[in-house]
Formats: sequence, structure tokens, C-alpha cells
Amino acid sequence: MNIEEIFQQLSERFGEAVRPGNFAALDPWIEVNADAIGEVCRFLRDSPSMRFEMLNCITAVDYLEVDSKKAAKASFVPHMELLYHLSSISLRHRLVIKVMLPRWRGEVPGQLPQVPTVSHVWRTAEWHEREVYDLSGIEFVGHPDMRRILCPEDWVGHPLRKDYQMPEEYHGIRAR
Amino acid sequence: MMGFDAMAIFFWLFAVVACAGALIVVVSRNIVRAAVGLIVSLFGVALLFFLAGAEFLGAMQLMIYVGGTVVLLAFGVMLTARTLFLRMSTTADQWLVAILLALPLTVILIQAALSYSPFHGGQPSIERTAEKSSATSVRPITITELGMALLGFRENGQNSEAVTLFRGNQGYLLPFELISVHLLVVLIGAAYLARRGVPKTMASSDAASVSDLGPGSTD
Amino acid sequence: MFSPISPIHYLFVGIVLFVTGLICLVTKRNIIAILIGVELILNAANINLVAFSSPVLFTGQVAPLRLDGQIFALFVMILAAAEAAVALAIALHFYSRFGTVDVDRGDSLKG
Amino acid sequence: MVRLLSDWLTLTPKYEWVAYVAVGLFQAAILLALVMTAVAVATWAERKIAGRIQDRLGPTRVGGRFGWLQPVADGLKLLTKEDLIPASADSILFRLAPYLSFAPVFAVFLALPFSEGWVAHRLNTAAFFILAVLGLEVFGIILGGYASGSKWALLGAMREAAQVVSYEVPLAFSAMLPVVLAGTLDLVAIGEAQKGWFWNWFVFHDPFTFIAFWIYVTCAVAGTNRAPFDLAEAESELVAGFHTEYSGFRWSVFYMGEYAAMAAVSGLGVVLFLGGWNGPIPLADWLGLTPEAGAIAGFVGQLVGSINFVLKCIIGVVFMISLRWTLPRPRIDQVMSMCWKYCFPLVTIAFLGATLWTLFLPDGLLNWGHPKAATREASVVACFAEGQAP
Amino acid sequence: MAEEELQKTLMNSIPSINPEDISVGSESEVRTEELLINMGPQHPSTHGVLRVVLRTDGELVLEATPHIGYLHRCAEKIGEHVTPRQWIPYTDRMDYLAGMNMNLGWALTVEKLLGLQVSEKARHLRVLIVELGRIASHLVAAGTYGLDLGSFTPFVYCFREREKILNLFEAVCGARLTYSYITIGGLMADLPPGWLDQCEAFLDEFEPVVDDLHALLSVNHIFVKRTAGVGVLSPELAIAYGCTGPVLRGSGVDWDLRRDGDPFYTKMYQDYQFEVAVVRDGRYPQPSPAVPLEAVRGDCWHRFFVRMVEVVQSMRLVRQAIEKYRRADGDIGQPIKLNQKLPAGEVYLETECPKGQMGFMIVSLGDAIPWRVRARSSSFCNLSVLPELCRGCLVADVPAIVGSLDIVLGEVDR
Repeated sequence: MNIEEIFQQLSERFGEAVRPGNFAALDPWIEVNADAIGEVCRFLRDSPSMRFEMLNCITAVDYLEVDSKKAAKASFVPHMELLYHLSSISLRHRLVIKVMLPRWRGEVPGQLPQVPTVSHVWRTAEWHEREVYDLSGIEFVGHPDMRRILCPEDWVGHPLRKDYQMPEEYHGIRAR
Repeated sequence: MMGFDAMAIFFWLFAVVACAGALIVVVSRNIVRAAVGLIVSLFGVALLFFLAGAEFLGAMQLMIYVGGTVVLLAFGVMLTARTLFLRMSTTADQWLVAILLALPLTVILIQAALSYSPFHGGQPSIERTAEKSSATSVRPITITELGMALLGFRENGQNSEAVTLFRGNQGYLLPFELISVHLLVVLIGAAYLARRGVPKTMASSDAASVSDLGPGSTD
Repeated sequence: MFSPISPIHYLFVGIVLFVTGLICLVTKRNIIAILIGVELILNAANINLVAFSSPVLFTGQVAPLRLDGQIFALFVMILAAAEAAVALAIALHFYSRFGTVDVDRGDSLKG
Repeated sequence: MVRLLSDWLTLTPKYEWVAYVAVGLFQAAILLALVMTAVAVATWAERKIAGRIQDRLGPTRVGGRFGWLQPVADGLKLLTKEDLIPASADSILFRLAPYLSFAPVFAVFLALPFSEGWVAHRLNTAAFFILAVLGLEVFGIILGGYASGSKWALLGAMREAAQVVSYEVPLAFSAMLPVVLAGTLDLVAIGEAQKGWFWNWFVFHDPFTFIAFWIYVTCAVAGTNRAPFDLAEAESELVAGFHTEYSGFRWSVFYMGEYAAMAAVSGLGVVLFLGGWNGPIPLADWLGLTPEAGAIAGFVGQLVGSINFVLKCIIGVVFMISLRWTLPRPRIDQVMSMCWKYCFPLVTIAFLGATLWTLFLPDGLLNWGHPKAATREASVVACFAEGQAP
Repeated sequence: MAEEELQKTLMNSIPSINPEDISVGSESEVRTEELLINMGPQHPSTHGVLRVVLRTDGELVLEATPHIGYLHRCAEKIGEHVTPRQWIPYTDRMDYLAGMNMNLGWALTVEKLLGLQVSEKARHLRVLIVELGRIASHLVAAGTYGLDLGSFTPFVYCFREREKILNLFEAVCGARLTYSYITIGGLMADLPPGWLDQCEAFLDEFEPVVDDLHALLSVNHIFVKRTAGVGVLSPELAIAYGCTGPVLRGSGVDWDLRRDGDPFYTKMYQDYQFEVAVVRDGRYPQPSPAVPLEAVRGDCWHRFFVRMVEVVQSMRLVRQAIEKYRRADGDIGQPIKLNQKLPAGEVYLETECPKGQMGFMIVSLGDAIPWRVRARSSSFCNLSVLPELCRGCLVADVPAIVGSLDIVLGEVDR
């Protein structure tokens, strides 16, 4: 079933929590409120007309122009996007869900933005969310064990954020 | 220094081995080293058996004791070693008790041994080694003999010239059977005792029995 | 006294093993170590049996325990092996119950 | 031999022990040289055969295009390697273990007859002695694994202990079959009992012995923990098993022990089942190469016999090697269940069967009309009355 | 002692296993001591720098916790600083056993963003190269799997054949491991003369080798005993953990992106005949030996066998591709300029790589350098199921399971 029908069903069920994204894009997507993502995903997996059994990927994109004079004419306000790529093996269709987040919780630098986890919906989300937390610095509320996965436990910063500064040294090893 | 005959030299060699092993057992504080000491000692004893012409017993000693029992012991050590290298501390009073026990006992034993008369003197043993092959008087004890004895036939040991077979009560048929039954019982009993209290989630039983081979702890 | 070798020499080896085994029994507190001591003592007995049954050590005359000595030694070995097996099983059980192999710790009689 | 030496040295009886010691050392030296050569050749063969099985050439550089001197090169490398003792190891036991595992294997060759008269010491319980001594090897390995203070080594030692101790049982049982057939534990006598054509070999004596032979092969491979039963050193599971922490010379001693054990078990198997030094056809008898025909002829006969023996041993070793490079490795529980659920019951049945067979049909399957003693008891009692082993 | 201390420190960094319940807690009912074993990062059978912490009771594995990241290069961050074509070499180094397939995935993703269409000839050449790459990768998987189970010879056979494929690749692009051959808008170069004949010759001599491998591994009794019924992964669990590729198909899920994937990818394979290597009513696409009775759907044996079957199917595809390439006219197209301006947009595209579904994502704001690139690693997801599979197995099974997942750490850590 195509993206419009999916959006129909979702908006019937969740109302304002779901907003139409861009249906004309190469990968048409639907925007979902951060706090509703858990229920929406469970519905997407369980409802017989969707059956998105598989979560392919979770991606975090950091929209921030560090260069100040480019930032003036940037096409976006600084924020983060969380992309969920779903696919249904039984019904052979795909879906992209986006969640818009502030770069910092309450715009307080250092306060990582928070999203409800979907690891109880798809087990694979457990590692994907750990990776997103590790590299992009988004906390997933209710995740069974929210630790760094690729970087060392004691690494400072989240590399995939645009304003990330590579540390000068790590345990006495020159890092840059 | 007085001369040794071949037998003497080997005897003293093996005797030293056996006693040294025994001493290692006593002095070592590490249980595994004690087990090694036991091995050495038992090995020496086996050699002494060979020397005394009891070849079958010697081989038996090697197989049952060194091959079986001690491996069993080493096993037990590994299974029950809390720290990887377990150390045993012995307090002074224990040593005291040991000495008090051991000294008189040693004296008595030596006394008893020396009081066994026929050995003060004896012909030089060289013709013994020479005639060993030929003489019928020191006919070596063969496995056949042992086997027959276990089956209830046994020779009349009093005069070795006229060999006659006796059947029945002089043989060892009954003890033999008893021993074998006893072994069976022991086998079952040991298996029962050693089996794991809570059955593991392991699918196959033999896998569970393998999983019993858990080595020492991590602390 | 070094030679010729007579059963009495064997007896002395037996004595050494016996006494060491005894000391081991008394001083060691570890079940396995005690087991080792018992094995030593049993071997001491075996040495005597074999010595008195050896046709080599008794020249001229017939050894007092010609066949019986060896057969008894045989039985002793078999019994020792059995005893070791059971004792080890008990040790393991003991260990699983008390978490130690120190015999002094397991002083409660009821299983 | 002792006589000759002592006469030559004109030793007084008191000091004849010198002759004993000298002869003993001499024999030991010969044996050691023999074993070492066997080990060297075996390592070379291992590499070469492995290479051929895998479409490789194997060693080609050292010593000509067949790499004859490869073992020497290996030995030099191992000797010059630094050999480490882990900080967490029990250093005394750690040093002791390799020799403890090699010495027994060497002692096996003491009682192994290479030819009718060529045996270092003819024990009348030789078969039993060899089995017993082979059982000792395991202790060295357990010790090494335990003393290393490494968990992989400890696991390896555990497996080794469990495996070898349980495989000793069917091994001994299957080795007892020929003993029953020949009515003696003396390997020389067992070898003589298989004289003549190859159907006198005990492996062809009756179907049960045939089964027992293959069980013997299985258990021998398992007992020497060669692949596919090399669980104690399974490199893909336990890094290198019990010798994870070993290196350099000590490691090579373990290695030597393994190869010597291969040679030893195949030697025992050859004597027990494959007719020992007797060729498939009684060639030596036709040519009259017997001691009765004079010293030279006797010597040649012995030589031919020992060549037979060695050839058969080589076949056995090559078989074990090719096995290693063909098969995957079973799991430890599968190995154990194979021992207790298949090998042991089978060999017990074979044992009973062979015993009954020899009672009612003592001459074996393929040679009727071959004159032998009437029944077992009679012969036993007879030779018992004579007072030495049958 | 020192080693224990090391263990302690290692363990303390892992909340999932707390050191208390290891020594003390076990005392009450379990007789043998529980043991923490560190499998890797240097271990013969972890296929790279993977570290698995095993909590074992004797030979029994109670818990296995994989620890990754030893090979992390943050290739995604690098991608934000280079143009798409400059990033191709980094894709090579993700699954370094199947570099061609990685190149293809990234190339297709960018082409989809650009709306670029490669020529017919280039398309067939891509199929040809990529399927060869799949064979090469599966050969490594099969060989090392034999090694994990203790048989050395199949490993050598597999690498002997892989060498021939690498020679072909070398003739094509000059590299044997990191090719950067398939590029955005086509391929870097056309085939050298006589290459197709060599390729056909290789296929002819490779076919019998597959049977050898079946004889040495797939149907070998010990091998079956080791793998059948070990590490059983149910289809539901496989999907829930995002397992893809042979791991998913090994669990009996009929799903192959070459057939079911994004149209932009599947049209590369249109008018090609091949069967998806999955067990249907008890049998695999022929020719292949019968499934042994002990084998359970989703166990290590099936995961291994799926790869063997895929090798055969890939050979079919290669043969077809050779024919089509011969018949196709025109050229193989022109790679895009190194600093080609990209249209604004986001594209996420998954391709069927030997290890599973390798997904690449590119986010562009309209200039030559992408704003964000993302690599969804198949081995990463396949590895995440390891703790489930290892619970309650024997120590000897852990290498069998890891090997059957066929992970490449370069791809897991990226």
C-alpha cells in the first residue's frame, strides 16, 4: 500500500501526532511526534495492513551550520532529524518515518535530546539506538542498556554532531 | 665404599625416588604439587615392584594408581580449587601432633622390621641374578598363576618342586567376585554422589556431564 | 647393609611411605590432600606384601606369601581405586554444599 | 649382553652392576635416537602429506626440493625461540609438565618388540605395561594446562583429562582381544602367534577382532589426542588449549610427545593386530632366515622382520596424519558419548564374541586344519604346570 | 593475579555482567565455579577484532556478550567531508571481502539521487562483477567456517579458488582487495581483451570444486553433527533482530533484495534467471545435496548451506551476464565528475550484499559534498543476535555460531 494510505490510517489512529512529510521526495516520509514514536511503531508493526516487521535502519542527521556566515543563509533552523527506515517482508512495502528533535533538550547545550525507545518493538533497534546515542548523541528513554557501542566507554563527545571537536589526545595518545 | 650388585644399585635408586615423592607430598603446600609428589612416589613403588619380579603388579600400579587414581585426584583438585593455585596452610600444633604420632610409630615399625630374623646375612645375590632364569626354586610368579588363582585354581605354595593344583577354598574366586561386585556398587554410588543437584538446561545428558568439568573460579 | 637387597630393605621403604602418609593425614586439612595421604599408606602396605611374596628377594627358600601376597596387593589396589572414586565424589558433594574442601568447615552432621 | 660386557671388562661379580648400567644406558640411547628420528620423520611427513592433500607442495626449501631437513630447521627455530613463563603460572610445575608428558611415551618403546628378538626388555606383561605407561602421558598435559594459569589452558586440560581417561577403557579392552587369542601378555609371544600367512594376523582372526581393531584405531587416535580428537588443543575454540602458554623448547617437547605417541600406538597396534614383524607372506621362513640357520641368517631375518614392523608403523602414522587433514573436529560431548555409547559397548561385545570364538574355534576364520592345542584350558593348565607363561 | 585483575577491570566496564554474582552467587547451588572468559579481540576464530565475553560454567556458555568498535573509523564522518566519488574507497574498506558489492551499493545510492541511468553494457558488467564478488566472499565464509570447526583443508581449497577470482579482478582494476571499480555513473574501465574467456574458464573449473566442498563440509557427518541443531534462529527472531542475507534465508525466510528490493536496484537484475537460495518444502534450489535429517531450519548448517547454494546461483548469473555483456553494444558509460553538484534530497538504498542487506544513505543540501552519509551494516545487525544464539550452548559452539553468522568486522565497526 502506498504512502498516502499509510498516512490515512496513521492520522486516523494518532491524529495530530502524525504529520504528512514529503510524499513527493525520492523516499517519501511521514513525520511523527517524538513522544508518540513508540506507539506509532508498534501500530505499524502489528496492524494487519502494514506489518512492518523489519526495522532496517535508524539514522540521525544533525542540521547545524557551524560556519557563521553560511549559517545566516542556511535553508534550515538548527535541529536534528531521526529517520526510521521500515520495510515489510510479508507485504513487500517500505516506509520512512522522521522525528524532529531539538539539538539540545531545552536548548541547554550538553543536555542530550530524548526520544522514547523502540527497542521493545524491534529488537534490532537496541543496537541501532546505541549507535545513534554513541555517534549523534540522542538519548533513548527506556532503552535496556544505553551505552556507547562503537566508541570507547570513556570517549568524549558525539562524533557525528556537526559541532563535534575531536579531542586533542586520548589516554596520552595524540588524536589529531 | 663397598660394592653394589646390580639389584642393589637399582633398588636404592628406586627407593630414593619413592621416598622423595612421599616427602614432596608432605612438605608441599600446593595441592597440585602434592599430587605430583604422589605420582613420583607411586612411580618409584611401581619400579620397586618390577625389581622384585612382580611385573604384573608393577604394571597394575602404573595403570590403576598413576594412570587412574591420581588423574582422578588432579581432577578433583581442579573442580574444587577456589583460587587457581590453592595453598594449604598447616599450623604448628598440627605439626606437633604429627610428630608425636609419627615418631613412636616409626620407632615401633623399625623395631618390628629389624626383628624379622632371616635377613641378617644371606648369600651374595650375584648367583641369584645368574640363576634367576634357570632355577626352578625362584620361579617368577606369572600372570597365568595369578589368573588361575583368581579363578579358584591355585598351586600349593609350600613346596615349589611338586606343583599340584588345588580347587576351591584355597583359591580366590569368592574374593574376586566380591571385589567386582563391590566395584560396581562403588561406580554407581560415586556417579550418584557426584551428579549435579540442579539439572542444567543442556539438551543432552552427556553434555551436562561434560559441563561438570568446570575449572577454578575467577576471584 | 646396602647389599644384598633383602625384604627388609623393602620394609624400610614401606615404613617411610607409611609415616609420611600418616603425617599427611594429620597435617593437611584439604580433603584431596587427605586422600593422597591415604593412598600413600595403602602403598606402604602393598610394598610389604610384595616384598614378602617376591621370589627374587627370597633365594633358596620359598617366599612366605608366594602367591597370596601379590593377590592381596592386587585387591588393595582395586579397593584403593574404588575408595578414591567414592572419596572424590564425596569431596565434590562436600564442596557443593560447603563451598570449600576444608574438612574442618563441614562440621555439621546432618546432610 | 650383560654377560658379554662383564666378561669383556672382566668385572668382579660385585661390580657387575656397572655392566648393567652401561647396557641399560646403551639401549636407552639407541631407543631415544630411534624415537627422535621417528618424530623428525613424522613431522616432515605431516607437513608433506598435508601439503599434498591441500594441493600445496609442503616444505621445498630446506635440504633439497623435498625439504628433507625441514624438521632440523623447525627444531633450530624452536630452540632459538625465547620461551616464556607467564607471570601467573606455577613455574615449577610449568617447567616439569612437558617432560612428564614425553617421558612415558618414550618408556613405551622399552617393551615394544621391533622384531622377534629385538626388544629392549622382554616383559611378560608387555602389552599391559605399554597400556599403563601410555596412560601416564595425560598427567603431564593436565599439569601443563593447570600450571599455565590461563583459562584456555585450564579448559584444555579439563577436556584432555576427561577424554583420555575415558578412552583408555575401550582402548585397553580392544588391546585385550589379541591377548586372549594368544593367551599371553608378552608381545613377543603375541607376535609369534601370528606367524605365517597374513590371515594369521589377529585382525583377520574372526569378525570380532576385526571390529576390535577399528575400535582400537579410533581410541588410539583419541588417546593420543590427534585430530579429529584434538579437543585439548582445539585452536579454533580454546586458543591453543593446554599449551597456549608454552613456547619454544618446552612446546616442542609436548609436540615430540604427541608424535612419539603416534608411533607408539601404531606400533602396539601393529604387534597386537597386524602380525607385528611377520610379513604378509612367510618369506623369511622360505628363505630360511631363522636363528637356527646361523647367526648371519638370523640377523638378516630379524632385519627383515623389523623392516616389516617399521613399514606397518609408517602406514599407521600416515593414516593418522591423513585423518587429521580431512575431518572436522567433533564437540567434546560428542566425543565422550562416542566413547561411552559406541566404542565401549561394541568392544565389550567383541570381547565376549572373540572369547567364545576362540573357545569353540581356536584356529581363526581363515586357516582350518592349522594344528593347535585342543582347548584353551588344557593348554593353559599345561603351561601353568610347567610354570611359565604360555 | 595479574590476569584476574585485568579480567576484573574488563568486566567492570560491562553492566550486563556484574562481578558479584559470578563467584559468590554461584556457590549455593552450582558445584563448578563460573568462569569469565575473554574470547578475542585476539582469538583464532573471531574473524577479526571481535571480543566476546563468555560467562561459562565449565564447558557450558551461560552468557555471551559481544564487544565491537575495535575497527571503528567513523567512515560516516569522513563522508561528510569528501565528495561521493571520493568516498568510494571508504566503502571498499567496510566489507573488505566483497569490495565490489560495497562499491555498487554506494554507486546506486548516489545514482538514484542524481536520477542517473547507466548503460545496458555497464549494467550487465556490474552484475557480472558483483556476482563474482559474491562468490569470492562466500568462499571465504565457507573456508573459514571449516577452519572454525577444525578442518583445515576446505579452507585452502576455498582460497585457491578465491585467488582465481582475485586475479580476474586484478586484471580488471589493478587491485586485489579494495577495488573502487564500480563507480557512480558506470565503471572505471571496460574489461581487458580475453577477460571473458578467462572468466568462463574459471567457472568451468570451479563447478566441480563446489561438489568437493559439499563432500568435505556440507554432508560430512562430523560437520553435520557440529552444525545441525546448533544456534537455531527462528524466522521471527531473525526479522526482529534485523538479520538479513544468508542469515535470514537460513531461517527459511524467502527474501532477497535482488528480487524484492527497491525497483532502482532490482531493475539491474531484470531478465536474469536465478533462484533465491532458501529452503522450500525441505529442499534447496538444485543442484545441491539433500538436507540432512538432523538439520533444523535456522541452525548453523542452514546458514552455511544457503551460502553454498548462493554460490551456484551466482555462477548462473555470471554465465548469463557474460552472454548479455557480449551481446550488449555501446559503451560502459562515463563516471560523474569528481565534484559533481548533487541535487538536494535524501536517498536510502539497500542492496543485497554477500553478508546481507547493505544500506547506504545520502543526505544532500545541494552542493558537491553530501551533508550526511550513512552506512547500514548487515554484519552489524547479524552480529547483534549473537547473545541470543549463544545462550546455553557449549564453548565449542561459539566459534561455530560466530562463523555461521559470517561477519566482517570492518563492516560492523565502519
